[in-house]
Amino acid sequence: MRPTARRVGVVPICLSALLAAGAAFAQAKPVKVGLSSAFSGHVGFIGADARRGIELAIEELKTANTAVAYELSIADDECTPAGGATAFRRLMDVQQVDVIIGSGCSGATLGGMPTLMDGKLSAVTYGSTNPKITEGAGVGGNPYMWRMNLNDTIIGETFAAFIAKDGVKSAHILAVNNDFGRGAAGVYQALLPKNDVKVNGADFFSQGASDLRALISKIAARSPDAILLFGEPPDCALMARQKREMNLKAKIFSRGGCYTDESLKLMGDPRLGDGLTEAAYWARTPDQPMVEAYRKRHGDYPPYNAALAYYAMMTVDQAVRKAGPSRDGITKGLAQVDWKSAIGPIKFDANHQARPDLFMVRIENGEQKVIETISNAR
Amino acid sequence: MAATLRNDAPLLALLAAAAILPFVAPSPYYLSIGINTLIIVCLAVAFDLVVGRVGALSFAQPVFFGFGAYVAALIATTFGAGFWVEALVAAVGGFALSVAIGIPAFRLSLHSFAIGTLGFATIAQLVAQNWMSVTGGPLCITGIPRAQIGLPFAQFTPRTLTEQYFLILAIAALTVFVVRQLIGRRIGLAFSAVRDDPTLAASQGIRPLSIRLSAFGAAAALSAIAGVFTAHFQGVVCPDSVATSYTVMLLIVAFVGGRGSLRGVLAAAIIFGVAPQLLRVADEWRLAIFGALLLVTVLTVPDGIERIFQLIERALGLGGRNLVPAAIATGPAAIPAEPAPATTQAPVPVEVPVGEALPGGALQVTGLRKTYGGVTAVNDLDFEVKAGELVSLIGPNGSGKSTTLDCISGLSPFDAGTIVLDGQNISGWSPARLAKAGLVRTFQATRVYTTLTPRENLVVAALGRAPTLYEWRQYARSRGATPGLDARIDDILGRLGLAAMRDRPTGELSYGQRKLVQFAASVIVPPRILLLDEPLAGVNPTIGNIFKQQIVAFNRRGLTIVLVEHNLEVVVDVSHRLIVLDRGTKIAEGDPRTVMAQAHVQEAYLGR
Amino acid sequence: MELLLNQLINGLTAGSEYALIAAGLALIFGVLEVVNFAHGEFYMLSSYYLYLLMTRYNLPYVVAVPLVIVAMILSGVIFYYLVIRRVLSRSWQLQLIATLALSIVMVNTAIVLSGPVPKYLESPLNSQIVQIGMASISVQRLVVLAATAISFATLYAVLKYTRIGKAMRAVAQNREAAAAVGISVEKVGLATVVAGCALAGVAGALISPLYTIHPGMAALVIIKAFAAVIVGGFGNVTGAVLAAFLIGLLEALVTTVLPSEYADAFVFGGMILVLLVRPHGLFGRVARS
Amino acid sequence: MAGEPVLQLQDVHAGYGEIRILKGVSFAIEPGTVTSVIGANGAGKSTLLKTIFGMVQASDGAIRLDGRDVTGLKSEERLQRGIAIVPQGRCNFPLMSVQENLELGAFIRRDGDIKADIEAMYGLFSSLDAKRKVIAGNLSGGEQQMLEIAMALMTRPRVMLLDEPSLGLSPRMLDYVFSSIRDLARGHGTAILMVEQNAVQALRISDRGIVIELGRVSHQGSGVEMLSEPDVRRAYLGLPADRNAP
Repeated sequence: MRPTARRVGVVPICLSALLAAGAAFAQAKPVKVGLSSAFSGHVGFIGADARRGIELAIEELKTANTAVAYELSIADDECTPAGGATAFRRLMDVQQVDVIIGSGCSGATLGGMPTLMDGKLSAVTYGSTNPKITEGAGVGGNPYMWRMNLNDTIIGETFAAFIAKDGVKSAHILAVNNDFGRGAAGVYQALLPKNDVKVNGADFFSQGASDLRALISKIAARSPDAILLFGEPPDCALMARQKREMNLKAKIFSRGGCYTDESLKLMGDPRLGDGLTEAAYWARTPDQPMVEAYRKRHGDYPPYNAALAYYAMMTVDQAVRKAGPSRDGITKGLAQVDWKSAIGPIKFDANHQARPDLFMVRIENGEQKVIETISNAR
Repeated sequence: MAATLRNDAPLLALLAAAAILPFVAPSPYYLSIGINTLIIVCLAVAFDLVVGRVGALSFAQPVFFGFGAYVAALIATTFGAGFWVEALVAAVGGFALSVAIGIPAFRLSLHSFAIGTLGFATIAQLVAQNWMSVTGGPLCITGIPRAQIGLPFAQFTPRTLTEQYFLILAIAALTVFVVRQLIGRRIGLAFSAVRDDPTLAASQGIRPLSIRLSAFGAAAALSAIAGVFTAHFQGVVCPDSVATSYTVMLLIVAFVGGRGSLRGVLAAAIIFGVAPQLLRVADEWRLAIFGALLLVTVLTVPDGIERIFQLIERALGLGGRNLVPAAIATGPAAIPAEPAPATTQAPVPVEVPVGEALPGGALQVTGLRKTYGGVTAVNDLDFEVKAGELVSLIGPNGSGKSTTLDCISGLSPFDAGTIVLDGQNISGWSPARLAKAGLVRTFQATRVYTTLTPRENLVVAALGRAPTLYEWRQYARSRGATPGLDARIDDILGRLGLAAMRDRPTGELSYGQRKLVQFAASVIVPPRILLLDEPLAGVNPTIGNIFKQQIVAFNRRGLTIVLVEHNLEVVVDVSHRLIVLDRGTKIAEGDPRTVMAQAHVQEAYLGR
Repeated sequence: MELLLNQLINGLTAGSEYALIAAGLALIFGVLEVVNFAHGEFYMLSSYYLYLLMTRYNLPYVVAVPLVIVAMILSGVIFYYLVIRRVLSRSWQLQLIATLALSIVMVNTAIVLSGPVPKYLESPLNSQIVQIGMASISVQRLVVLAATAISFATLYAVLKYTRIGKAMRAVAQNREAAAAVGISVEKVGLATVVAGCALAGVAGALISPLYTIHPGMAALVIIKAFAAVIVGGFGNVTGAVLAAFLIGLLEALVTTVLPSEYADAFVFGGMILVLLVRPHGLFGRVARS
Repeated sequence: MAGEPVLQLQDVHAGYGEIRILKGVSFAIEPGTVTSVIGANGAGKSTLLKTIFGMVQASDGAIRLDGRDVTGLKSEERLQRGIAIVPQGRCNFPLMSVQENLELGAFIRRDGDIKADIEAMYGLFSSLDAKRKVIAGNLSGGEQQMLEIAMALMTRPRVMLLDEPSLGLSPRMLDYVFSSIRDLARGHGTAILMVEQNAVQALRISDRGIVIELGRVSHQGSGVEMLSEPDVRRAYLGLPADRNAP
């Protein structure tokens, strides 16, 4: 019975996709894509970066997918739950978008999620790391929320094994006190002991903290083999400089952007980062044409927010190709996406979680070097 | 009834307009702006109860909002007891939390109070951020279901945006209603009294802490209920909900609206709820423009929107209500001239006003000593005042007269000694307790409630003197007419020549007139013993004469009076007995003329 | 032992940062009774001045630093005439809102103009490390400590011995009396605001090379500076400076022995306790009224 | 005693914002004389002094010092030209010593005689001499009043404005302050314009009295005349209209 049912189900979907694609082509009405991210306040760069990535993708799609044109609208969600609810609502009802990319922040994504149900509108996040998003999406209850980026649990399993393999016997966790840092700390406190790495302790610092030296002094006194740093590029840069100042020997493993160009630039001397290893859900690998394209447009390598948003846009395009450009079509299309992107396969599971590749990046001579690309596909 | 309707008409019109919004809004997005605006309305109106009505700049308001949100989130995601239980737990818990924060915080001076509450708010945020097992920390509490509202006939779950909108509109209406009820009743007078002058309030029997806590607590409970709604509306509660950044918004709304002005705050809440959304067209400059607009507003219209309302009213000829009440409290001290003590004015009738003086008033002060900063202000002072006596304390500056009054009236703790009133040891009693026991004082630097009218000043004074239980029962009553009391108030104001001033803000009265209001407040409920601190200082002779006549008249009816006064002519004229202080000790005591004739008194006091 | 020495150094550096900001806050509050909520943003502003001078105009660090102080003095003048002078005779709550609004404007303008992405400036002193006992420390950190000490010595001498310093103290104690003896409250106000901004300038020019420069950099610092001003006794500059170092050391100590995320709770809990026991702060002076 | 007026007011109007307090005040005072301004609370007496000193700007009319118009000048400039004020209430620097207060009294001066003048003040007010190092906040009320007058004198004023110098003083202190004021005028040639609620005693030591009513001068004359003027006696002095009545 089951194969039949499936076959029966596929036909109308394909039909509607064809119809939808045809209709869109006939009207030449652009598909409206909304970006919800922070555009103001202290984390406003997240939105600005993502916008550039999406704009680049839309530009490229102009030639690649002639069936539809894309038009971008943005809304500022201020990285807060309330802001997320308002921004999603604004994109959905005022801008009347067909799909939302975002938010880049977990809090805003969580706040916006329930809104999606009202408009039967799908949203694809490219950077939120909170595991609760996956728990609540797909079979978790919300059929409209999708996550393209790896979450911390998936990354953690791979990274913990890698750290153990690197000869680390004891580690201390130093994390930013937000959803990302707290979530990551929880994951590694559970996973590292399973890989026979002892966790000496975990300390948290406030977002935007200017000085980590007091914390590093404390950690250094316990002389762990490694420090696991979960923070943003400025935090990494501080860590690198203060590590030099204090002549600290521990290896550094990081998540959150310590390997990025921005982080290296903030160190002053990029070689301060030498030896640092980061498990990244995006890295500059040679087989990604978007890197050079971005550099041509903006003069700089893309930040990971820009790159991930770029791939999120490409994923949306895949969904449109599958089932048409309407809200309904994109939702159905996302479920079918099975796309081999330059950062690995993108295919959403029952909880709407995709599993692209994980990149192990190490800083050598002040340069980032991808030492391993690990597939997470099951 | 008609008057109530007229006063409520603008509010009802606003409510009606708000109720229409879902049916005219071009898209649900505007409803979501409406919902966010209504949340701000709830918080701002409640906040103004604290900052505008009792004059305490609190940074802790978001704590209670966040508390309500977390309560709702925890209940809804664990055992799901429904909206009413959540609201009740949030309101009662918010109230209790506010009392726990308020009791220490209100011990601080008002500047420190602001920073102290900022400290509490920061700690609350740290708790929300780091108490992972309960709040989930930065990982938030997610998956909060829609509110389950049990109604008598059905279970209602607001799902659509319109239903959510009406729910928060109902909560906002409730908030405005509760706040209006509070300020429209006699407790509203007590709020103003405590804001204008907490020391005076305490010395009239009103406990500033209780009054402030009731405003603080009511605001906390109301904010917590708004928090319950927000938790269900957003479906997620994060430490941001407790963040002090909300306070910035609330402060801005309260001040741009005009503190203590409900309509101003409502208008500002609506403007600041909507404006940042409208400014979204300006994208990245949005917040900078928002700040710039705010700065320009504050610099050009410092009295806020309330001032604009007043100007419009004046232009329309509707200026019947009290204008500029808030400006008097904070603005430059510009006191309009008192009418010249016209030479044609008939002398004030000298009769004892209303009320029977209480019997008793015998005061014994033994071994009183007070030192501060190494200076001994009062040194082993003994004296006695018999019931019905009029005793004057005189002495050169710095001899300890005012300090003695401060010690007796409970304003200033003392190092040693006992004070006994009618056989009861009253040492260490609070000013409020003393006032309720019938020991009342006036102040040399005139103290009145400047934003209240003379009539209201006297109502507050009368309430404060009542037993606590009765006092609080009275607070629940309307502030309009006060049958029984009004006749007495009219009588005494008439006798003091203040009838025409009865319903003007006392801040508009001249210095001398305010001094008379202060006196009237001290005797509106006749005390057992009245301590007068330099009633004649700085007043013109006409008002000085009124004081002299009233002091004598009250004393003849049996009121015990202790008078501190420099005007020796008057002192010698009216007193039964003089007590002369010099450098904190008693140097002479007895019949006025005998005492004044003593050489060492003349030496110490008159320098001859 | 090494840990203790390290934490002492850390506490003192953090204390310097808080103290330079708190001193300006306390000065402006003490003399003009204005609570300047935008004060932290002047610290941010001076850091961006330094960034601009060193990257746009390629000036060496030692040349840029004095220019930053000059720029901050000019900024103080503008700030005074644009905002402070207009609210000087208003209620303290209104002053608070006005400076709060300015702070919103400054932070968000910085975000738009410079981008919210943090910047880093390499000071040549930052990469020179010296060994003190068992602790190693960058020369920049030592310069911060020394410059803080020099700043406060200068401030103290100005307040104590110069004509304008006396005038500042006079206005602080009794504004009307100051006007009566011919002290221009306007000029003293200007001098006070400029001095406060210059101190923030010292902080920005010297401390920012240790960390990173971003529009929100003052947010976490200013709140500690406020705590220092309160604990030190409103408007008492010396008290605020001492309290700032106390807070810096307390933080370093708490971080060492307890989970670091609760360090702030100790700072603010301590502040509330101090206020309850001594409502005028640790070093507040109360004249006999 | 007669001579050219040192201070002259001509139709002076002033107020705060929209509220007009002075509505056309004119009078003149001469060097070495004491003039008392009396009137009801809020009649505009304090505003009058502040307007003369420049703390409140006159909206209309002219104020002349030694014949020269000072109406548009700032307070500091008026102080330079010889108008000093002792405002109502405490007007010293409570945390500074008596010596420092006196030095600040000479804030606008840059000459070398300041030290000598301070010594002269200690001679004039001997109770301050023993308390040079005591902070002003710890002086008694009368001593503070003396200090404030001494501070005002440090500018060697031509005209000194005193707002309620007797406020809160005991009779003994009050006598002392009033006699000092009289001596200052006689001895130094300083013209003194003083606002007093304690009108009877003020007029007794005054050469002239001025009554301000609703922002205008309603009566003026010599101190003795004022004390016997029936209207003034009844309305402002609290005395029977007929000075011979019991």
